[in-house]
Amino acid sequence: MVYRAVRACLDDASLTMPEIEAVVTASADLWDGKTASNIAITEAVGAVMKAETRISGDGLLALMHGAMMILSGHYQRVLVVAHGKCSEADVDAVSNWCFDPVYQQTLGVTDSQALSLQCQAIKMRAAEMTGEESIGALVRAPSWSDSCGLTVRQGDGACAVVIEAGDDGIVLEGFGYDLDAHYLGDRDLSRCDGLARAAKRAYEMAGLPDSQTDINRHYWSLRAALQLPPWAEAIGACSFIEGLATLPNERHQIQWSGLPPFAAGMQRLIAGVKDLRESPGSDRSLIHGCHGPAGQMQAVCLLHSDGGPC
Amino acid sequence: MKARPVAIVGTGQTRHRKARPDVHQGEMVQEAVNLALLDADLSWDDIDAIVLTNMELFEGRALPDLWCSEFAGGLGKPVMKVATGGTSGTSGAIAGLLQAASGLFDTVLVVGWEKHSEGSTQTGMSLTDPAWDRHIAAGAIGNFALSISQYVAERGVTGEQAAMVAVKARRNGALNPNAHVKDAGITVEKVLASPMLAEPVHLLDMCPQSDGAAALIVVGGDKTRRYKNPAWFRGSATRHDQPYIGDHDKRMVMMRTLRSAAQEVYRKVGIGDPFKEIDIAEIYEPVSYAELAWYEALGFCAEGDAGKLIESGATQIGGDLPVNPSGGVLCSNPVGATGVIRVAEAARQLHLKAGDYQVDGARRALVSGYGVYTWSDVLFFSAERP
Amino acid sequence: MQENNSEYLFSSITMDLSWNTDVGETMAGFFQRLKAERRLYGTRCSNCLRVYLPPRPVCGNCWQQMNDWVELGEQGTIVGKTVCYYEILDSMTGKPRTTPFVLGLIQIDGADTTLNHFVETPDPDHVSIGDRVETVLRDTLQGNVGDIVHFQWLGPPTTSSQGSKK
Amino acid sequence: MKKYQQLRASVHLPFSFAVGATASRFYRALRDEKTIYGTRCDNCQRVSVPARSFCSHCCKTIDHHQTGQWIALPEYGTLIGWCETPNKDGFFTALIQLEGADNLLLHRVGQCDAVLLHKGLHLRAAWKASAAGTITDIVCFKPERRA
Repeated sequence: MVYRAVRACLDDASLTMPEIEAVVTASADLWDGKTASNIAITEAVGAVMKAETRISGDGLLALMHGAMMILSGHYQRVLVVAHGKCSEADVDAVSNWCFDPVYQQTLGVTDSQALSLQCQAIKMRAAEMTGEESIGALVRAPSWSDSCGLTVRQGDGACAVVIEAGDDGIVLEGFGYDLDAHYLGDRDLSRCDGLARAAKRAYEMAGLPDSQTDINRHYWSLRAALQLPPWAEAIGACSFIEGLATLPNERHQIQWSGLPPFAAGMQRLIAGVKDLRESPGSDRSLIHGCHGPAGQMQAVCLLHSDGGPC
Repeated sequence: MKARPVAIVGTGQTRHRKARPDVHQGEMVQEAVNLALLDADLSWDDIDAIVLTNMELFEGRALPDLWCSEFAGGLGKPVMKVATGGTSGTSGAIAGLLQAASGLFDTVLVVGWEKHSEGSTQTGMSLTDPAWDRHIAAGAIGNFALSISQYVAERGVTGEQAAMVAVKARRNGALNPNAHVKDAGITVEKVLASPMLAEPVHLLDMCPQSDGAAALIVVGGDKTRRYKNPAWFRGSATRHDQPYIGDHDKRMVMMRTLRSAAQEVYRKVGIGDPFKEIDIAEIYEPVSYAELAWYEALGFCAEGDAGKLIESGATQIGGDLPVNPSGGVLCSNPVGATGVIRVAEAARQLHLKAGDYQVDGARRALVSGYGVYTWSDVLFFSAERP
Repeated sequence: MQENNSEYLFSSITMDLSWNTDVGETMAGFFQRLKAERRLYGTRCSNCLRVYLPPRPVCGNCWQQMNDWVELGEQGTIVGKTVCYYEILDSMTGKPRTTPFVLGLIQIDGADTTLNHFVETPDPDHVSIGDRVETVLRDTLQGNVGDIVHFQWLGPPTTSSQGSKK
Repeated sequence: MKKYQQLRASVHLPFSFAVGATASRFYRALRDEKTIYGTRCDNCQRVSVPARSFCSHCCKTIDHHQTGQWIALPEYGTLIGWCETPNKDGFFTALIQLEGADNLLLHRVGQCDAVLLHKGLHLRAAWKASAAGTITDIVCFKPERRA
């Protein structure tokens, strides 16, 4: 699976494996059921006798690390690969092992419970701000159910991207990542401060004002559609109330049909790159990735295309 | 693009021990971070980004950074976790150094930890390929011994020569307050008389399993100015290899990853004769025999001369090229932190802060990291600004 | 409230997790051939001609997909060995293995890579590098790696037992 | 659909995690005194429950020996959030506001009808008869009538 993704990526970039200097992979041991889950894919990603490092977390973090390797001047061209196979593991049971063993894990908390608490907090915030009791009356998308918002399925998949130094074509002009509090009771789950900080860093790096006027499309990796209004608020795209009423739309895209854990952000990035390639003029997209219970870790990338060939 | 110079200016380590019941994983991380901040005379606010490193299954955690980052001051900061098996610590250090060199961050904290006492490492290790390896899993020691048998057959090193490595390590460890295993009175006879684990490896030839954490502070740009003896990062190289033990022809003899990574680093920093031009080395030797094999792969001696090199005493403190003056992995081994400790000990030598095991005139230091799958990292630091 | 430093508490949690791992087409092909023919097969890289056992889809040295299957011999040569005295649980039975036991790196005739596996012998101390071994399969094959029980020690090589080493 | 060969791989690994001195003290109080303690950060004055050794907002250590920073909290509070589907054991994972704490306690609610659950519901801790020094010494929080 991973080999096929890498092969397709190199073919797309018209490169051969010896032209790749270093590899960054993203995966998580417990989700793969292996100690050091990058061992199993060393051959598939072409890392034999090559520099490889693994970021445990969403693929966007690996991409950012790859970008920093290039910015450091020590490497010129880096292959970034992320994979996740949800079908092999009981991902919800595994997620319980994310919670600290001191206070939270023994209560049996899982990812889906954290998501459920988060969606409820968002609904309560909406109800308080508008006086409307039923979320159905507030939101735009008719498919959002009253219980938890539509949740995005998790699936299997691998993604690969090659990045290199340069100013032409599609440029990664800014990125940021951030970690929010771990204990669920320490966070206001109806907001996303971590995402706000991550986005601020990305805007600063790209030299953009905090306003959203220049960004044409947003590629979200969400677990539930209800996360979109507060998260869009966090990146400064709209107010929470506006988000409830207008999202998702053409500028804010959700991938409904299945996101592999840890490859989700990269999958969104590739979707963003494909759209930028087809767009005629100057164009800018925001890519979002996250991992951890209720989106504890947040990542934002800004892509810019001057409309030239890639 | 020219690399921005970066240096390690602070290090912190816990006292590595068999078990630390008084702290949870996060609190142990914090201990090391606090010491590193103190060493670099910085506060928590000065940290721009954090790299964490450890092994998830040894620890019994999924994505342990989600929990432990907060204790490293990571709330509201950019945090990443690097995990590459045995090389996790050195790979994490490389990641932190490159992130600082990218210019995006001025001050990067790298912290690695492991609490072996809480779980079962040998079983965790055997969670390899379920289709093949797991059924024949005999733990790390058996696999090491297999490779060692090839190395011994090829090079003719003796049990006494290997025991000398263990003696050197434990005597050095006795000088290091952080070391887990220390034994100033150890002898070659005692090593050879310790229980046989897997021929020819005796108990005292092996590294321990420890609880411990280690932290580094990397700075770049103007931030480096206020430090008197920064450990400047000169270059690094990483090599991974095929996953099955049998994929490598005589893997410990050849050790193609370490050989190739070292050559790349020597080329980058312009080293012709490593034995003469390096002042101190902190290398990752999980078992005494490995140190001998690594001498050859790192070019410290000609092939087949490793036994003579340890006999000569040149790699002891006070010798021409002291190797692992801190006591090395044979004295302390909290896996996720072990590579970070190697880097920290090399940096301390250049900071001239190594106390009783300070190597006189230490200006150029080599670090190596090693993973059971024969992965290798090599890093080079110097007292001279690049 | 009294402080008692000596009393540290622990949170005891057992990890009970399962995964359904897809073995992939190459490994599945190996097990199917083993079950059907009672023979080991390796995959060969069309670029460097290296024969891999265990077989796998990609040659890491050449980063090339491998589609050629190569029939391997029933015997092999010990290229590395150790006698283990430490206790370890046998993952097949869940019980500790009797010590001492012999581990070997075994190069099966026709393969370029080696396997680490148990060597069955009446006298562990007499096993040396260069000795010959024979593959012992379980009576009723199930199509997984447990089908290879161990390797039986045959002794130093003789001209007749040298097999079809290329 | 083509059938692919799968292997069932399981782990059964026992772990014993040190909770550390601060949480040990918290759990001993839970076990021996049936009291829930929070800790106050000297710097931001925020009271966090369960007790912490470190204020991650201020990056300041909270010394577990300093009794002044330990705040006994009431065993009752109000329901803020809960999972709509119950756990295997019939409880609902919940976030609870204890009076005097600046954060929410993650625990579970139960021993009641699910339809009763609403924001602001008064809750009280239901203690286990034989306490062992773990978070589940409080079985759950259950609704109570309060003046």
